Amino acid sequence: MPNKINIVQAVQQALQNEMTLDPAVVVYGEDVGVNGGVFRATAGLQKMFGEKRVFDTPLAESAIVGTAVGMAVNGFKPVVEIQFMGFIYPAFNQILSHVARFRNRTRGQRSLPMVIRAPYGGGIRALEHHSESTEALFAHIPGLKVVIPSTPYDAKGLLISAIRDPDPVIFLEPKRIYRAFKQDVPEDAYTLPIGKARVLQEGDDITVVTWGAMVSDVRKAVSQIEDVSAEIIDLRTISPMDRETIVQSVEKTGRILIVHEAAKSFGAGAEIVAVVNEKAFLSLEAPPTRLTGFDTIFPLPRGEKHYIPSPERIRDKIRELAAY
Amino acid sequence: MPNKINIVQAVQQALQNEMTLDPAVVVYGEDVGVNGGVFRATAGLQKMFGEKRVFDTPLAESAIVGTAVGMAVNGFKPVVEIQFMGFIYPAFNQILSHVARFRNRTRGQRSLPMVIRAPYGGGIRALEHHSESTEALFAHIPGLKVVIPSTPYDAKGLLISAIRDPDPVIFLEPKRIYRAFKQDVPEDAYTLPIGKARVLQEGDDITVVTWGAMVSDVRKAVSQIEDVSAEIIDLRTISPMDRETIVQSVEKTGRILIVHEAAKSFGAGAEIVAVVNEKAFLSLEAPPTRLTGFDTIFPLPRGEKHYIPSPERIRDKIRELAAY
Amino acid sequence: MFIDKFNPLEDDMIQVMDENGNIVNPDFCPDVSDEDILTLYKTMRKARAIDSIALSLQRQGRLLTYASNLGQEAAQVGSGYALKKSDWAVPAFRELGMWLIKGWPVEKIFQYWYGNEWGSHFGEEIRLLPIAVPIASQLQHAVGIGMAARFRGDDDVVMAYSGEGGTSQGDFHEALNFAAVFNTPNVFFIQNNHYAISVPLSRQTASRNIATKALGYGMPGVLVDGNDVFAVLAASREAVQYARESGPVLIEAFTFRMGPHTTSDDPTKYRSDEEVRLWQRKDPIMRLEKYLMKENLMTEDAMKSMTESLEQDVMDAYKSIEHTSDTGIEEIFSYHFENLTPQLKEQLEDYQAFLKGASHAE
Amino acid sequence: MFIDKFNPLEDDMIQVMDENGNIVNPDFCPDVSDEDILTLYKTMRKARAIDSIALSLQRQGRLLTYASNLGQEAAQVGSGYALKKSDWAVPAFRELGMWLIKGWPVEKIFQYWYGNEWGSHFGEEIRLLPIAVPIASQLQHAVGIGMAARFRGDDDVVMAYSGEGGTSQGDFHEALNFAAVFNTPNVFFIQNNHYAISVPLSRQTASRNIATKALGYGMPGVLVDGNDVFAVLAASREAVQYARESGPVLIEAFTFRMGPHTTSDDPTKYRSDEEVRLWQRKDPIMRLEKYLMKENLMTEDAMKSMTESLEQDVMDAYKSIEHTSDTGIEEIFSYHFENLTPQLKEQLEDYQAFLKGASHAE
Ligand SMILES: Cc1ncc(C[n+]2csc(CCOP(=O)(O)OP(=O)(O)O)c2C)c(N)n1
Ligand SMILES: Cc1ncc(C[n+]2csc(CCOP(=O)(O)OP(=O)(O)O)c2C)c(N)n1
Ligand SMILES: [Mg+2]
Ligand SMILES: [Mg+2]
Repeated sequence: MPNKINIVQAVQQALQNEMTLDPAVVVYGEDVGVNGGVFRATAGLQKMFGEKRVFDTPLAESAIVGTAVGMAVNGFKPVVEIQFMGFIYPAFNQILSHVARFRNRTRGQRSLPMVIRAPYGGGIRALEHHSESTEALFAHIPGLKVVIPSTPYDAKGLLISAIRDPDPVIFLEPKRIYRAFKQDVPEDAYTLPIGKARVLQEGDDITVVTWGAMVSDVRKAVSQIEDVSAEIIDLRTISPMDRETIVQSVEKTGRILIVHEAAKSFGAGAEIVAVVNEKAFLSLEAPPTRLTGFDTIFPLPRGEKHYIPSPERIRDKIRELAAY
Repeated sequence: MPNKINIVQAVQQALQNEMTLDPAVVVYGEDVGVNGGVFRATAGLQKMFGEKRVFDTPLAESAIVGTAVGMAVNGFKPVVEIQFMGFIYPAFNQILSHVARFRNRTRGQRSLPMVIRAPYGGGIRALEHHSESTEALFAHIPGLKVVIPSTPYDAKGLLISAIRDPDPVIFLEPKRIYRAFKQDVPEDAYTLPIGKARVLQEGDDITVVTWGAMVSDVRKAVSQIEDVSAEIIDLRTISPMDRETIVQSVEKTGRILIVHEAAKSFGAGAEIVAVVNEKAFLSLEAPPTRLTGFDTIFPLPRGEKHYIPSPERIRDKIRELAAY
Repeated sequence: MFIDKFNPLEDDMIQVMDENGNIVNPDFCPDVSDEDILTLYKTMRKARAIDSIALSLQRQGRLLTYASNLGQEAAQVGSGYALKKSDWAVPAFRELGMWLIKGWPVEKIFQYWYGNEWGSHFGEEIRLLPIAVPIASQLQHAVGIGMAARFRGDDDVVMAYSGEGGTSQGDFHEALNFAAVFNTPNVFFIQNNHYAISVPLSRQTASRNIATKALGYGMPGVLVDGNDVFAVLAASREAVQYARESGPVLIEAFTFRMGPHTTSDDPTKYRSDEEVRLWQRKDPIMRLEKYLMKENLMTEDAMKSMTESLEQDVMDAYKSIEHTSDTGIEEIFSYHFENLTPQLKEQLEDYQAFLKGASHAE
Repeated sequence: MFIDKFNPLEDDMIQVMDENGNIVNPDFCPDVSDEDILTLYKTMRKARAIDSIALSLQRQGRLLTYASNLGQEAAQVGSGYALKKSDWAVPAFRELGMWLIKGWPVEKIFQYWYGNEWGSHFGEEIRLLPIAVPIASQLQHAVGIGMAARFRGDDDVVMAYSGEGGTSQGDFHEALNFAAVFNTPNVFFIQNNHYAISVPLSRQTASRNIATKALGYGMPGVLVDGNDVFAVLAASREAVQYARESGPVLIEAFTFRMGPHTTSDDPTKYRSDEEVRLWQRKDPIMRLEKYLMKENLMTEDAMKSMTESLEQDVMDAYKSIEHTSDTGIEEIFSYHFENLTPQLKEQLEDYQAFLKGASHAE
């Protein structure tokens, strides 16, 4: 029987699979219980597993994350939802000061098997604070892993890996493509390695590294170019970054374009440029380049189309770089 | 009469000067009033200006910053202190969601002339959370300026500029060198431009970019090398970054080393590498390189000496790069 | 004053007018002229007109996500009406009735919900902050405004809003604590509409009521029937006076969100029709209309035609902005700092160059 | 139980033993054997021995910044003594007496304050979290542990600590609210020592007392004399029982920090000798000693020699770690994730290579 599902269903299925397999897994956050999540990522779970394992909380992100630290210390594996990435910042202190630090603080005595899920990214014509991409903030914090899937298959496999990981994982879901397409995905639980990028398409002239919802846009852009052979890498894990896959590709192509939705300066793209310089300097035939969101606040809907790099801009930039 | 002061005194003097000149300036935070600040950066101010302009608050960083937003809206220019940068994270939501956004949100109607001061950086044998450098987190947030002085003269001039700036500034003070040395500094108020780096020493073979307490270490390292002519740039403003000064230097030297105390990955060094690639790719004769803190939590005192790049490591790295 | 005598651990909710429009508690009735009453009514009606037009526009795809105020008009209008022009109001995002009182122009309100930042640019003289989306964060701004007023010796009061969901946030706590410690002229007006999206009051707090939360800060807390515009006005006026003269106050307005959380929400997932019907009987506008008719202040016909003309005005306001252009490219960049940084300038120019190239290419 | 009858808005602080060691409130006196009393005393003494040795070591440069507990021993020991071994304790950073009761080894405590992470590695079976520096953040962990216990059906209680300064943080509020909503087995034990570094209680809150803050969450709040070990133990035992059977409780222990905030602090900058002297008369250890002598449980000589032998033990514990090596390089990297990431591995190796080169070069 085929199991054709979209990304948000893949998230739901991963949670369901793991909750079935492991009684230590609990899911909580705002509106995740009775309502099944504002994006329906937790739909049906409370009915299936009861109110002790899937529940709504008061409206307080710091406590959602802070209590998850305690639940993880005391034997559970919490998977908490932050309703939108824009609302994760009240929990920033808990994340940076505790989630990321318990293992090191106790010299390995207490690790925190927990996952913080949040939908992220723009393009859904939403109110302020509902469109941002700030993966770089979390990637810079020692002690955290940051994962971003771009397909239903990856979403499910990576989320299950995140839940099984003995250490905390920030799991960011590209909400713009939550329902964009379906994929046939194994119904049972399976894992995908955290920390491994995926080469989506091989190519010789230029490496394009991207993640999340931008993967689709990059594919579209590349499909519009015939005379350039582009290698597309879906990073999948922002931190720890799979430098090897990127470097190998650049050693072959000599050129790299990084495409992300987040603001440009001090974004994750900069780290990739730095890595490529450190590891593949002599292979570079053109300046490693970023095509990203602006260094601006994400515009409200009537301006948002300008913010996210369009397939046309990506295409032009690939051409420009290939011709360098 | 000479006015020979150290960095923490320069901060105090800047506050005193501006409070004298502008009745809208107020100073508050934890222990800044009666006690004069745990580092004495606000010593004497409450006596001078009274309890309405210099005062202690309850222990709540989010409210310290959040109320400053309101005070700025209602005609004041608050300069608030966060006792250590490690305790700024409870205020992260207010900073990212409001401090950085009021001007844009209201299309210029309401700007926020406010400064958030915090001592930052390691090397003072302190408890956990008292040693971190996370300037990159703030630099990535659209709508914020991030300033870091490295000398008494710069501390005073830049802090006065920050206070006079109609927009919010995050002002990070390198506490390791708060009292490391004195400089003769004008007693009256003066400003230095935010967004401008300073070339500390000209050189031809390699550019070394650094900031904060690392400036002293870089100078020491460079002074130990005779055969390499290094140009030292003190960045002073992390964001918006003075790309021009960096790029001009690299066009001359062809080599760049970035030295910072913060964790390496996704740190401010990466942005500089990216900028140099974008603007001076053809001048590069060696891979732009970072020498930084590890991607680890800052160790407690008995391990901290390993974390901050020592003058010896800097020296070796400069030699290595120069010989590339 | 009754406000600082109210004991939220014991006293019942204050009500002036019952569900049938009878004045049941004349002692608490605010001192209002007929004109005041008509203004209150008209503003509540206008809020409802905006809501109903916004909902239908949204369904037609002519407006984005919208948060309706249905059922909360008395709480919003009654509280806003207690303020002077020079007093500040600091909203969350569901205070339409108050916005109208404070003077946020209807077309600007539509512009905001249509996704344009200019909606929040409405002139310094309107002492109203823009909508704050991150729940409860705005309460701290309100306290800062109050600190500024107090330190400068201004006479202004700051009325800040939050839902009952917002009272669970740390920022709520810190704001009230700062207000009490600095004795600021703040009123915290909590619209307890019983739900935070799908999460019911019982999952939000275990306290007897929201008003009780004031006790932990050493400030008065009072509970009023939020669907009774007279009770809300009376309590708000007292609170404003108390704030002006003495210090901060918390008001809980007991009300109900009769519509969905926003246009993206399906409330049947988490609450019963029964519960909604129960509250429909307490509808604040119906209640006031009964009173108006009993007191011969307005006829049913007059009410009907007022509603129609309000709807016309509202539709006109919407139309005046419907076809204003989308956000311009420069606008995206120009309001981050007083001046464009070199980075912003470069990114703007690059993008403009791309657009120029693209338009040539077509 | 008296704990859920206590009205913090009206009732006075609970005291069992007065400043002269007289039992003034036998009804509240906890059920303790002579052995219990001697254990309480010895632990308080031990805490004071550690403090005094730590301070002198610090002055000699043999220890880093240190936070003394002087004057708060009854609050710490009395509360900790109410816990079973399987109950959890979640500290802030000034709970030395409790740490000793829970079994944090003295040499580990010294290791911590000497700046080595291994100090916080003390075995899973000791149900104590490490020190949490960011004020009030630990309260949420305590509630999470309580949620876990409750959902699993465990019988364990969680005692969480904070100073009165910590009650101003948003995390305090959210933690207590979650605890009440999920009805967790949590006791929040607030050591109100009147100062948060230099900031006095009056600048921290305008509420009548800290115990009152419980009302806003719908949980009992009780105020006890924190320098009276019997009162603290009685209240803590009741609170622990209440938490185990019913739900969360807040205890305010009224006490005083007789020393500086930490060894970096100069309290003469912000408080008078007069105030300190006043509290010295209430010293919890002196008070218990008076009781012990009155009851003929211990002679002055016995107390003296106990103190001396405790100081010897403490000094030995310190010496056992004083010369343990500094943090090894690999240790800095090895405890971030179960396995080293490639980045961490590379950085470690690079650094090791540098050190090797450097040592060759020398
Ligand atoms: C910090 C934060 N977390 C989550 C959200 C998403 N959210 C928007 S409104 C809302 C519920 C608000 O409830 P309440 O305060 O009772 O106000 P109401 O919607 O009932 O007017 C939530 C959870 C948000 N806007 N901000
Ligand atoms: C979030 C945060 N802000 C500031 C500090 C700095 N700091 C350390 S202890 C302290 C005072 C704590 O006061 P209180 O909670 O009363 O505990 P006490 O020191 O009196 O035991 C402060 C401000 C901190 N550790 N964490
Ligand atoms: Mg609500
Ligand atoms: Mg204290």
